Formats: sequence, C-alpha cells, structure tokens
Amino acid sequence: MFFQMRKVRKSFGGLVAVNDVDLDVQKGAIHAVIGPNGAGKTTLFNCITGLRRADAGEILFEGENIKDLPTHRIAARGIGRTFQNIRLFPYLSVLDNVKVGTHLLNHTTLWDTALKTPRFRRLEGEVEEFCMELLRQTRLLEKKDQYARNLPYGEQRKLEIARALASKPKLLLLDEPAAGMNPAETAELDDFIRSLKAKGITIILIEHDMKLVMSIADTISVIDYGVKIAEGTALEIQSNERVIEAYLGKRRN
Amino acid sequence: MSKVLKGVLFLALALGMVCSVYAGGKQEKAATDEPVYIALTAPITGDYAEYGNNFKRSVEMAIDKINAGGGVLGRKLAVLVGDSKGDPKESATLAQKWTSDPRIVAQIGDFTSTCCLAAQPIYDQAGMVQLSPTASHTKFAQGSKWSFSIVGTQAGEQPFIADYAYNKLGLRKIAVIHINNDWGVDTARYFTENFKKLGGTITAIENYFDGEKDFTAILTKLRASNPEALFMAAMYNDGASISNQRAKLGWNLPVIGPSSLYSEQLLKLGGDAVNNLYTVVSFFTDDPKPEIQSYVTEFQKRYGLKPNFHASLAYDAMMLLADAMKRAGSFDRDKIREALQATKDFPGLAGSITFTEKGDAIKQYTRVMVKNNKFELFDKR
Amino acid sequence: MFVQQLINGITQGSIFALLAISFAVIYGVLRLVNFATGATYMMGAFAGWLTVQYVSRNIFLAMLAGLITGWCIGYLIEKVAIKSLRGVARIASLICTIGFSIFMMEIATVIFGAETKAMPSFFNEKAFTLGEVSVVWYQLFLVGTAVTILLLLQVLIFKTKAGLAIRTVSLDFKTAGLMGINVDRTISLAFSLGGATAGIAGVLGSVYYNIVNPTMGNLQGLKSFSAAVFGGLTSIPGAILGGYLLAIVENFGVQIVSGGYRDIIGFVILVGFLLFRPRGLLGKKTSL
Amino acid sequence: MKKLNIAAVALGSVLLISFPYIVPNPYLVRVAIMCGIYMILASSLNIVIGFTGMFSLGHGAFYGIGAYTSALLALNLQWPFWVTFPLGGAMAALFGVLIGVATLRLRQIFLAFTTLGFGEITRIVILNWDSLTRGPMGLPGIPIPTFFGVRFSQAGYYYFILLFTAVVVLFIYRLYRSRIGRAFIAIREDEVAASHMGIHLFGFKTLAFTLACSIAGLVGAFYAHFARFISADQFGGNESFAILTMVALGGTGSILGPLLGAAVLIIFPEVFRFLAQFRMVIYGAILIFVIVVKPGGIVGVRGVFEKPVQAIRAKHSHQKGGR
Repeated sequence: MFFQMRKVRKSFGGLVAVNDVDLDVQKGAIHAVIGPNGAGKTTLFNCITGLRRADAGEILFEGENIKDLPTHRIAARGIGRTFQNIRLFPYLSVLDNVKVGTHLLNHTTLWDTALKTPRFRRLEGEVEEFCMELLRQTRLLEKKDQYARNLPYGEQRKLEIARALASKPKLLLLDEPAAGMNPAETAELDDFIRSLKAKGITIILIEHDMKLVMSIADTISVIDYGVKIAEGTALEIQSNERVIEAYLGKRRN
Repeated sequence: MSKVLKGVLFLALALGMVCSVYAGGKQEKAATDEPVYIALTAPITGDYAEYGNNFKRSVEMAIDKINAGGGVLGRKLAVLVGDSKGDPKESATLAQKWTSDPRIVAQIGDFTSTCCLAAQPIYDQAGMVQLSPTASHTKFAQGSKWSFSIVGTQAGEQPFIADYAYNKLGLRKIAVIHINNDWGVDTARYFTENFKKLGGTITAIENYFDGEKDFTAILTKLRASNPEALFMAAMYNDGASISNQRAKLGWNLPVIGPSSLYSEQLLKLGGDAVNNLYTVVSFFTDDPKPEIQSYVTEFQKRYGLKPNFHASLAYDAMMLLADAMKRAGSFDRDKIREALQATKDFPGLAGSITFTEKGDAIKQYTRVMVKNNKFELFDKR
Repeated sequence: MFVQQLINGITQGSIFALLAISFAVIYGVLRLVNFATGATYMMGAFAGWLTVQYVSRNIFLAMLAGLITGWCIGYLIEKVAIKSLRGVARIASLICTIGFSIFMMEIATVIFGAETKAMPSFFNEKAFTLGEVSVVWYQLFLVGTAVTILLLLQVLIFKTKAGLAIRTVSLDFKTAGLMGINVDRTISLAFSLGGATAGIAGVLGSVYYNIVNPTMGNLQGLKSFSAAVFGGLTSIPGAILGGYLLAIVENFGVQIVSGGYRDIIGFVILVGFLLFRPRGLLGKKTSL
Repeated sequence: MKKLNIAAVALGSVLLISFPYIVPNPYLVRVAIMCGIYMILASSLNIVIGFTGMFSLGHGAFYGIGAYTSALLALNLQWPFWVTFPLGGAMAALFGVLIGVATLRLRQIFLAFTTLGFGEITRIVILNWDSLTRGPMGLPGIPIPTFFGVRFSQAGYYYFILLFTAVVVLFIYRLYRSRIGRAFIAIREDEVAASHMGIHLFGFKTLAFTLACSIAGLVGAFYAHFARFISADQFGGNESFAILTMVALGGTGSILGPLLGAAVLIIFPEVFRFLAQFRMVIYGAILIFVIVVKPGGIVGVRGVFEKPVQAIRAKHSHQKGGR
C-alpha cells in the first residue's frame, strides 16, 4: 500500500478530533475525504504533515512510519499540501512563492551562493525554468512578479497548488481547493487535478464541493466527529445511510 | 526607477552630505585677523555631560581671558567644541576632524582615558598635540609623543594619599571600593600597593560598574571586614551616593579618596554624610592666591556654580597651551608640541605643571578634609 | 550580615518591582517592551525634584508630581508613537520607544543640565540599629509605599472594570474588541498606568539614593526589565516577585561573589529563565 | 534601462573608488570608513531581522567578540591581521551558533531578550576577565595591518572596508536570490507553510543567525585594527541598539535599507555637530518621527511590517500548541 493510516488518534484536551481513523490510499488514486464542518478533516491532514503530532496509531508512507517525523522531513519524503485558509508567503512574488516550493529539489550550498558557481547558475536556471512552466500550467504566468497577497482569491488557491507541486510531491494533500471558486474556476480545477493524476501524483482531497468530489474521486472517505463512518466509490457513498444522516443531521440532537 | 539607480542616487546624496560637512568647516583663509583655533573634545551630552560641560566653561573662560589680554602673538584665540558623548568612536572621529582642519593648531580633551586612548593613534599619526586635562591612564601619555596629560597619574597621587592615610591619619586597616573602569582600577591598585608598602592592611576590595546607584550591598560586605576607614576611588557624584548610603547603614568611619572627590557637588549631594572625608587636592577654591580667587569668582559669576577640580584642569590646559604657543613663538603644531614638552613649573591653578619625558605632569598635592560640610585644609588644624 | 543584605535587597527590590510592573502592564496588553521605562523613571524623579525645589517640601506632593508626569509620558508615547504603529510589526514600536528614551534623556540634560541634583531626604536619616542590622525610616516608608501601590494596582487590575478590560485585551484584543471593550482606550490606559508607576518609582528611588540626574534611569530600566522577565513579563504578581527576588539575589551575589559580577547576575537570570523557563516564575501564557 | 543601470553602477564605483582622492580629507574618509563598518553591521543584522523575521538585540556583542578575538591574537601571539581577521569572524560565529541553538527553538521574542542579556553578559565578562582582556583598561596598541609588507594607510583602510562592504552586499544580494535566502524569507512570512515546503526551520534560523554573527565578528576584527584601541564599552547595549536602529530606520528586509540607515545615522550626527547639546535631542525626535511616518523604514519592504500584531500573536500560540 502506498499510503496508510492505522488507528490514528488525535485529541485536544478532552475533544477527540481524530478517533482511530484508518485510511488506505492506492498509488495514483484520487482519494477524497468529506464530512461536515468540524469533523476533524483538517486535523487529519495536520497529523499527516507533522504539523500536529498524532497521539496514537501509525502513518505509513511507502511502507515507513512517518508519524513522528518533523514537518520538513515529511515534506522531504514527497508529501505536499495546500491549506484550507491559504498560507502563501504574502510578500514574496508569485514566482518566488513557487520557487520556495522547489526548496527540496535544489541543492545549492552556501558556497555556491556566495561564489555564484556554475553549479549555482545551472540549478537556479533549472528552478526558474521549472517554476515558469508550472506557472504557465496554472495560468499565473503574467502575474509572476506580483506580490502573492495581491492576487484574487481564486488565483491564490491556484498558486498554492502550484507551490505544492513545485516540490514534485508523490502525494499531494489538497485542503478545500475549490473553496471560494466560481463554477468555471471549479471546472478548470477539476481538469487540473485530473491532469495531476495523469502524471502519477496521488492525491488526497478535502472538499465540500460535492460535484467536484463525485466527479474526480476514485474513493471517498466520510468522517464525522473524528470517526470514519463510511468509505467507498462515489456511488456507494451517495447511497450510504450513515452519510446521509451525518449530512442531514438526523442523528444530531 | 530601478533599485540600482536609487542606490547610486542615494550614494551621491550621501557623498554630497559628507562633502557639505567638509564645506561647513572649510572657510579657511589664514588671514591674520582670523583667530587661531583650538579644538576641545568633551562629552557635552551623554553620561559624562557634567564633566564635559565644565571643560567647555573653563576653556571658554580661559580663551576670553587670553583674548582680553591681547591674545597670543597678536592673534586672537577661538575654540571649536566637539561633543564626543563619552563614546570612544566619536572621540576618534573628532580627532580625525580636528587634525584634518588646517586652522586648528592643538586639541584639548577628551575627558575619559578610554576616549583619549581611542583618539590617540590619530593625533599621533597626524602630529597634533592631544592635551587631556583628565586622562590618568598610565598608558596614555607614554603612548605617543603628542599626548600630554596634566592631571598627574595615579602613580604620582596615590603614594601621597597612602602616606596621608597611614602617617597623618594613623589608619592601619582600610577597605577599598572602586569604580570598575580604567581610572578606578588604576587608582585602587596604586593606593593598595602604596598603603601595603607602608605597612597597612587592606581588609577588602570591591568594585562597581558605572551607572550603579545602589551601593548598600557592597558597603554591607565591606563593613563586615571591619576596617578603620574606607578608601573610595570614585568621582564625586558616586562618592556622595556611597557616603549617603553608608550613613543610611549607620556605618560611620573616616573616608579617604583621590582628588576627583573634590567638588562642591560632593558637599551638595552628600550633605552630612560626607563629613569626615579626607582627600587631596592640587586645586582648592578657598586657596587665597589671587589668581585662584579671581578664577573662582569669575566662574561663579558666569555659570552660577563653583568650579571643581576637573574644571580647573581644563582651564590650566588652555592657559598652558597659550603659554606654549607664546614660548614657541609660532602656531606650528610641531613647535607647540616641543614647547609643551619643555614646560617647566608652569603656574597652573591646580598646581605647577612640569612634564616628564613621557608627557605626564608631576603634581603637588595639598591635604584637605570635609568638616561641617565644607572643605578645609587638613594641615591648618 | 545576611539579614542586612536582605533588607538592602528588599528596599532596592521595591523600586525594581514598581518598574517591572511598568514593563509587565505594557507588555501584557501589547506584547511590547517599552524601552522608555527607564527614561520615564528619570522624568518622574525630575518632576519630584522640581516639586520639592519650587513648590513644597512634601514627599506626597512629589510622588503625585511623579505620578502625573509618568502618566502623561505614558499617554503621550502611546498617542504619538504606538497608536499609529498598531498593526505594524513590533520592531517599529520598539525603535520608537528607544527614540523616546533618547529624546527624554537628552531633553532633560538640556533643560536641567547634566549636573547631578541632590534630592533632599524627608525623614530622619539617622539609622537605627537592631543588633547587627541598620535601617532608616525612609526604607520602611519606601517599602510600605511600594507595597501599597502594588496592592492598589492588583485591586485595579482584578477588581475594577478597567482592570477587567486590561486583562481581556491582554488575552486577545480582537476578541476583546468584539466583546465591546474599547481596545484603544485600554491600551492607552495601560501605557499611562505603566508610565505612572515608573514615575512614582522615580521619585521614590531618587529620594532613597538622594540623587537625580538624566542618566539615572538607564541601568535601573535594564535591570528591572530582567526582573520583569524573571517574573514572567505578563504577570503583575510575577513582576513584583521578580523585582524583589532579583534585588535580593543581586545583593547576596555581591556578598558571596563580588561587586564586579553584580550586574551579570541579573542577566544570567534573564538568559537562564528564557532558556529553561520562558514563562518566568509566575507567567501564564497570555494573561496579566 | 539596463544600460542606464550599468552606467549608474559604473559611475557609483568610480565615485567610491576615487573618493579618497576627490576629497583628500582624512576626517571625511574616516566618516566614510565608519559608514562602511556600520553598513556591514546593519546589513548583517538585517539577515536576522529583515529576512528571517527574528529579533536580535545583542548584535553589538558579536561585533565585540570579533574585535577582541582578533585584537588579542594580534597582541598576544603577534599573528598577522590576515589570520586574526577570519578568526574573529569564526569566534563570533561560534558564539552565534551556541546562542542560536539554545534560543531559536523558543518563541522569537525570547531570542530578542536572550541576545540582550547575552550582550550585557559579554560586556561584563570582558570587563571582569582582567587577565585576558585587561578588563576596563581596554586594549591599546593593536597593530596596523600590513598588505605585502606595507602598513595600511587611511586609504588602505578605506579600500579594505569598501571592498568588504561590496562583498557583503553582493553576498546578501545573491543570498536573497538563492534557495537559502528564499527559505529565510519564507520563514519570515509563514513558518508553518515554510516547514511544509521542506524547510528545516531550526536549521535555517540558526544559519541566518550564525551568518549574521560571523559577519559582525569580521567587522569587529577590522574595527579593532582600524581603531587600534578597543574597550568593552564600545560593544555594549548601546551599540546593539544603534545597529538595530539603523536597520529599522533604513528599512528592514531590503538590501538598500540598512545601508541607507547606517549612512544616515553616521552622517547625521556629523552634519549636525553645530547643534551642540541639541544634537541628540533632535536625533531622538527624528527617529520617532521617521518611524511614525514610515514604519517600514525609509526604503523598507512593507511586508515585514504589515503583519498585524494579532496575526503574529496567533501564530505564536499556534506554534506553541503545535510543538
């Protein structure tokens, strides 16, 4: 298995945000995680990337437990992510934001930098080219010199994905990529995510836009109150009673 | 506009500013009606402003007096004052400024030995007299043939004080408190050495840093060593504070200290607490000599306060310089140095001045004591 | 002798404690270190001195003058510099407080001259001795007054509406604003309070040491800042404890080691606490 | 535009190189040298404050450590300047690493306080360690560096510091546009996002801090041999605050800012010497005025300054929970 979570648990004080969740993601798949607000989806992501340390369980990536690794080491293994509330580097240009994303691919040393060695030029040139290409793909090329904070919301989301892609991740975690996008943009996003899949990137997706989820997800996991209540294909989920309950709130008092 | 362009513009602006400084001090026209300039480097602001301002007052007064008497060699004198803030870097920068100004023939200052030492290489290289009224650091005057100090080193003063303590006051056991700077360390060291040589005992030594206001802890500790007297290597302000706090601790004993304690400020700040304090002076405001009385009256009239030891030294420095110029018969920097070096028994307010080969002054001292909140001659009793 | 050092420490600590509170109140609401605190202390002392010199030789009047001066300076710093810099990174505000510190110190030199002034004593300076220990009346007065002020401040912070506002803002000022607390006024109040405490401390300190001069606040401010960190920077009881403990430890340090290392003690405590217990003695995460 | 730039750079270089000959005034050359020294100090501190978004209030201490290291080696062991100069930087870097490793894991404001304390401790240790540092007596008579047997003239010092400044500025410029510099800025902008890009926060913070310290140490070593007399009070808290002020006044996070700040704060007091005792009053007032009117500094990158206090605070509490 490419990516697995085994009985992962995370609680804050008395509140159990993630309760013994198991998750299996196939290589090259698009796996969506859905659930009502506050269900613990983002906490799940935070546990994967090491932003929060899971209290118990195992997180296996390519067969190795990454649960206790620090964030930057997890990123180095090939896991990229975007954030629900967009965390760009606001006072870096669009291009530089993406360049920061290539941090792990670029191995220039302090000496290379200080002396501007041929190696430095070559590597920086490659980075530049690669980032320009990414911006071209995400249609942000004309805005490459603007501060990231000056982009409209939708483009900021796209930029964040571009930045995550810049590290050439094997696994990409997208936290509500369609939030705040209009239908046309969402459709564009749909195509874009498919193209990523075509390149062989495995994707875990948190999303509230059900149309998008149903359209692209190979597998869907549903989380409620930190517990995984269902898993299956789009069709299976749509007909799952517990899911409907959770969303329509029948079960709630 | 690109960043680079901005950078160059800024550079041009900076250079322009620098040049304007240059232009500001450069209306050189060595006509004979132009005064001869003396530079004064002193801390006009900052921690030592009090001493620097006294320098300034005295030097200005001395220059007015010289000019009223027709100046030197037919030319009037004028002073250019530079504020060093007590910062060695500023002192050095000023040294560079003075030495590169052809109108200036000699420099008086700075106040602290540290500042003087920082500026020394520059005067040395440029060849200009660096006459410090107060620098007593043993390495200062001997560091360059251009450097002179008229305060006298602690190596000269402390044997006298040790003798005062041991033979005149009959003290055998003394505790030492000193400020932890170059001057304080030197003072305490020379006193301790000389006092021990005479057969006395130093019961304890403690130091404090500049800026410290609370001495109770140190005093309590010193008190436990049961001394007969306290030696206090401090400037008069700290001296008053130490005395006040000593009195608050109910610790009454004779106090002895170097000439820097001699100031009306000590009496004003210390009140009753500074009675029974013994020190030596080479300048004494109650000295009946007419030149001293006229200086004291004039100073008081002009600035509303009594001059202290430091002020008198600055006055002496200026008078000595004028005298050296007269003897040199020239305003040539080199000639002034030679004349200064040859100074013998110059009658200063703070005693007569004779320079050693190294450029230190040999001083004579008078014993004084504080009684009823007044300085009195010790030997008159 | 140790008892004597303890008494010395407690007296000195009273001044540290007042200044440490001044740091803590301001740091509490704005997470800003007010580097003008030492200069405010000095200005308070000068106000006291002027009162004694030209109005009346009354220590309470002098303290009132110190309080008002400190209050106004705190208010002014907040109005001129801090308010317009809110929402901007703290380094700007920090530099501004440094600017104020330089400005006040130098303006005092220009106005009053650099000469150290004598502050008269108000009480009989004769020490009375109990066994090995000597105390003067003023020490008792100083400690008593400091403790009274500290208690009053505690009451103000914990029992009044304004105090509640300060505590709420110190927790989170966005939320405090949403809850209808006038954040601007509260921050302004904190600055004024901090200034006033420093101003009074200036008068009390200058009477104890009998001197007033433009540079008297520099070292005092820096050390009190260590005391405040010692106590946790955001906690008023912590600041008080920090002030007293620092002074006592310093005095014992002189007794045991040497006067030359005295100042190092405060800073070693500062660094040590930051490394091993950054919350200080009593500091909680974000409350006063 | 490009041509204009090259022309401008050429013009600037010519101006700077010929400076000691256009204005053959030792005083002005000295002011220029002091400008150079503080430009480097401010630029190095800017790596910490402006690029990486950390606070340091003890930069003067590292400057002093470099100065004392170089001076003591030259005085006691008669080592040549060209050996002691890098060693001054190395010693400062060593202390930088130690302080950095100890503090950088804590909230950033603690770095500020720790460095403040460290600065004072350094000063007091220098003052008390008589046997090594000659304590308060300072170190006079530090030898003049030689260049192929020829002793530095004032112009020699000038060209050395000019070259040094140019190298440092060029280095920082390249750093700014490299992976490492981008990592620094990313940390300043958003630590959480930065760590998700694979940036080792602690490592890069330590690197930034150490770099800054080592550069300060190098300047210190130069200063010792230039001033030829050093004492502890030249490297105390006031010095740290002065450097900090230069960075903040000129503009944090920009390359030009610290250069400008240093030049203004060194030249200003010289130009306004005629104000006598009002000089420092006005200095204080102008400092307040500039910061209030232009909080980002004269040419600062606004980003460093526009982060609302609230956001910074939220970030801290967040991090704390995250650890």
